[in-house]
Amino acid sequence: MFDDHNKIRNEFPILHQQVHGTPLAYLDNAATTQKPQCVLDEVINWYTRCNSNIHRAVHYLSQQATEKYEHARRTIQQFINAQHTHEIVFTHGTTEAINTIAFSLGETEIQAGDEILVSQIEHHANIVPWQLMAERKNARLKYIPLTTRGELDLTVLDDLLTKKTKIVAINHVSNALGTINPIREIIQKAHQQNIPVLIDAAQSVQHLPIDVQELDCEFLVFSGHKIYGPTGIGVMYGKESWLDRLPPYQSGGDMVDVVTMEKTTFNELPLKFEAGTTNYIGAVGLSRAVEYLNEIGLQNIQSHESRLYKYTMAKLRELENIEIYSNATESTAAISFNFPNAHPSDVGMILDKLGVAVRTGTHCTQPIMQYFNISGSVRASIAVYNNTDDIDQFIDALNRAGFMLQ
Amino acid sequence: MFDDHNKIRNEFPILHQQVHGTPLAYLDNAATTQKPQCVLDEVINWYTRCNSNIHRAVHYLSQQATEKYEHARRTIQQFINAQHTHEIVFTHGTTEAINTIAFSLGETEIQAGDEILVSQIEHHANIVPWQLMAERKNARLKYIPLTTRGELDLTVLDDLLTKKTKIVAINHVSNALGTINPIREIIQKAHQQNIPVLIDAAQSVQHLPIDVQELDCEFLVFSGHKIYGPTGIGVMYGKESWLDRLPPYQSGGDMVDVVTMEKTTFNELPLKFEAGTTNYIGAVGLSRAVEYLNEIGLQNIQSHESRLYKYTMAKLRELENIEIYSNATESTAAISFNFPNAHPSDVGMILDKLGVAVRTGTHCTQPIMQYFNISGSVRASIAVYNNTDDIDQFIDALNRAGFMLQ
Amino acid sequence: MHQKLYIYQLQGKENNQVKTIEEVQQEIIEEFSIFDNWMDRYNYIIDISKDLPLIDDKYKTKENLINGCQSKVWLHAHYNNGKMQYEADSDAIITKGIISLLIRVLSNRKPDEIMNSDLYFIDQIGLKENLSPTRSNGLLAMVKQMKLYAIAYNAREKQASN
Amino acid sequence: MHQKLYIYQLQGKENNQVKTIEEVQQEIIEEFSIFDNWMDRYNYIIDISKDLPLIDDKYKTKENLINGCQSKVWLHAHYNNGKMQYEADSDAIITKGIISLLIRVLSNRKPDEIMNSDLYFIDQIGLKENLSPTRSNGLLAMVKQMKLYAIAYNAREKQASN
Ligand SMILES: Cc1ncc(COP(=O)(O)O)c(C=O)c1O
Ligand SMILES: Cc1ncc(COP(=O)(O)O)c(C=O)c1O
Repeated sequence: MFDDHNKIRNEFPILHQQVHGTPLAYLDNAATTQKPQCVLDEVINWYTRCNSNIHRAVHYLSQQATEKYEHARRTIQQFINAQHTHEIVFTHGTTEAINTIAFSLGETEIQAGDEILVSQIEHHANIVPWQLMAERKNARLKYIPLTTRGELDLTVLDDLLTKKTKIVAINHVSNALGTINPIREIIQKAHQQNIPVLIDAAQSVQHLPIDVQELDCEFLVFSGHKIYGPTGIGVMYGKESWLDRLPPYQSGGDMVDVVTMEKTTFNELPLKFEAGTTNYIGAVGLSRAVEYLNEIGLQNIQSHESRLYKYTMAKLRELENIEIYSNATESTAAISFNFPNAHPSDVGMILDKLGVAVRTGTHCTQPIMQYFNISGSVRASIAVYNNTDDIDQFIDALNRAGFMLQ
Repeated sequence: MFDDHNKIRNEFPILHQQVHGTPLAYLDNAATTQKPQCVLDEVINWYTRCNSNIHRAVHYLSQQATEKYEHARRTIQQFINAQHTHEIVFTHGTTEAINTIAFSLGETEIQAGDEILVSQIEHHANIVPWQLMAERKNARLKYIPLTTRGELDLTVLDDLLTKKTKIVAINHVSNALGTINPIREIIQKAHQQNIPVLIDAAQSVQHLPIDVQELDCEFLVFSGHKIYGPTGIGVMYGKESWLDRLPPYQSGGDMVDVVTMEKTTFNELPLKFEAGTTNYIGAVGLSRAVEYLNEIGLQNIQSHESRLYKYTMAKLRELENIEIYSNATESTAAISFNFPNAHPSDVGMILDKLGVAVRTGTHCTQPIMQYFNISGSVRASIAVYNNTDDIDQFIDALNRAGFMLQ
Repeated sequence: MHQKLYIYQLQGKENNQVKTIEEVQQEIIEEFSIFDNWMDRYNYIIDISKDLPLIDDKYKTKENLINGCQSKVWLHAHYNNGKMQYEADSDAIITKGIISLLIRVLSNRKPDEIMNSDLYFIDQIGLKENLSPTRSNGLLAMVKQMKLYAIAYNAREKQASN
Repeated sequence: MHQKLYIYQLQGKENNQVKTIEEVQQEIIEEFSIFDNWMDRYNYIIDISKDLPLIDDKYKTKENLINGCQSKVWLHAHYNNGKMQYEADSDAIITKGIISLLIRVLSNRKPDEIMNSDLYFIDQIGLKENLSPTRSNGLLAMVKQMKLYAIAYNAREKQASN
């Protein structure tokens, strides 16, 4: 918990504005988070003092930029407690990271008839790359189904994990429902059959402490922009043995060793997976964001957010005539709901005019919407800087919207 | 030409610093360019006022962010004179753009035995993705060879373009040698046989005016960070008919239409090729950089740089005992050379201590180094903010290095 | 207040035949000028959407569906006595209200009037973002489709008269 | 000035057998403290590199090559009378000069001394960036390799004495 939550809120300049003449209540954090001033300062500082393309150059600016970039890698390593620095690959986001693993695994590990296991609660980024790879390789995509509470139905997991399963890819926290999935149990069951597991942590690293060695997952991926960092940067963690084993995905500068017109050999980890000029300033900004989280403490964040989440849920449940889809026992940060007779986009448009930013639609999780048989939902999602004022404004606005639309 | 070149120089805060106690002469512009204050301001402005994930949301911030992003797309469209806005795809850089085209083309257009034509003067980013795709598809990679002047040998082009050639991929300006390649002639010859052409413009958009309709190339790609924009953003232009025809590369959010667990259909152009959260702030920064170039005028840039290039070349030629590899009739911005008895990295290290930032090594163009039978070279490359003081400092430093190392 | 406006609006509709696109747009802008906040404006839009049956269910077919990302929009057009008639609907009520405004402006007019119309009222009453290409509610696609129908019938007419 | 220093340095080398790693490092730091600018420091490093033949050509084999991105570094190690002997070379002259300093500090010592050594002199004489993992000149890999040889011979020794 925070003694002085306003201090945190004041770090985020964008929050202190009016939209449509009302104070902004930004509750679209699962889509992207705002950036603290220290991250913006760091980005500008590096552009202004030390911008230079990294690796391979002997001059001062490049040397400084390279060291800062590699320092950013170490910051991420420590943040998720990876064993080796070179197990941290910078990508441009979660989507690119999952595409990388899906492609590379597909090239060398997947035979026709093999199976890939995802779940019905995934973001499209953790469905479509597997679908396309499965199509290319004549493999099959299977999924752990949802229950009406918005939880994964693990009773069928044993049946779904077969000798042909070559990877399990699951998100830690659902962006649409906020459900915290039982990844420990899934990893354990998969490992009993020697199946590697990818954790999509795009919605969890900013809310829960993560320790990849303790989780023992083979891969873990997330996006910088959802964890208070810049756009265009993300992280792909992979166990050394797996990253060594997989072929590269994108190719170009920096990821090669010897290139002749006839044949190319590749660089060592992590560069093998970092083709071309990386978003090195983005990496520096992301590492500053992670340092900021470390400074305020992930435990503190967790307890603040958990209190706010409960507060929001309690207030929402008081509303008449609301349908809440986020009913999992373990959940955090994001809540999906509808007024049964109102289209979510109508609710979103009215909330917007009342200063409340929520997301409406399918949240890139159409299979979840199909499961609940709805065309979309309204989603409110919180971050460390939100407070009960935001929630009160949101609930007031919902009351008005509900009244107008009924 | 510029009436007051200092005004331009003053826009770039990073240049006004000392390294190792000497003023900085930044001549590593082919690796990455510095950013004018207006680009940095724009980036911070959007993070501070309007950051929000784009597309699909009805709230104010997201609407503003989306409009700004789509405006950035139009700015790029006009900059290279593309016919349609949706022919502009934002990628994370040149490397990703080429990987996208190589993969997508490979999936649907390449049969075993087909040929891909590149050249010996390419950056690794325009060699390795084709090599790997050719390997996957049992196709052949052929190349237009170099001549001792550092030019492409077009006398063999007719023989190299066969019925099996499915694409020609060539850079406009060589990052290692500064050679301006005869892309008009190459495009024309390829089109005579209905072969599409990809132009790697990573080293030309910042120096020469580009008109994709006049060039008539099928694809053209470049990186934001080399044209005074932020890191982590780039552009892939493709003719509508080709972008429509090719299957998507990366997949995930935003690029899909309908997703079920069984099957996915894709969004329209350009979103089909923009999977996941794009670097939308990067796109805004890049479009501000392009506006900046428009403000000062590409013609002015060209004549300033061309004068400075000639000045540099003349001064270099006066040095004793120097071997210059950049001897093409048409060239710009980058010059590669060695002192025959000195290792380029030794030269680079001494130059560095004298405040001069040049690049040494293979410049991600090992085939060029193999052709000249050298382990690497020293490369100086200029940008709009360089002046004759930079060049004089560079030549002085070279004199000292040459003396010390002989 | 709503009641009064509603009647005003219906009167407007009756006079539609004689009023130009220009005039109807001015009329709507005037109507909306009464509201000084968004909730009233939306309440009015919602009212409009509720009271006007916009499309016969039999026309809510897949062919007539304009797929927006979030809300569905159906558009049915027919040509009668030299004039375009439009019917439309949406599953989102604010979208539906805006549709009813668009139809009030464009329906029952000659194709060439529609083809050349500039729908500035949307901007002036503060609903501009709803017709932005970045807002995937199907409205922009609907307006485009309305104009395309007008172009098509216009061409047919010309051909017939040649 | 160079001449004087060079003799000083050779004397240092002769005394190597009795001096500790610590002492040789201090000695080098003192030598470099005379220079107040980079050009003199580099001139000195270049001098060192020229005058000392570092490796016999027959050891410049592919196996002994430590591939840095830009410059090549060869390292040959052997074990003699309980002490490690290192020979090395590079095609880049400044790298070669730094190598000669590293060999002066580490060669002709017992494996466990080498294994546990902390080569702070590199930092103190301002050459730190040359041993940074981000500088691909092969030097860092060379130091690592030198220590690995020491560990290997140390383990063999222990096994032999068990
Ligand atoms: C000609 C050329 N092509 C491609 C690239 C790769 O660009 P990026 O590293 O920004 O992806 C470069 C950059 O060095 C280049 O100079
Ligand atoms: C669970 C989950 N996975 C993946 C993604 C994709 O992340 P990005 O768009 O940053 O690549 C998101 C973001 O919406 C997400 O919430």
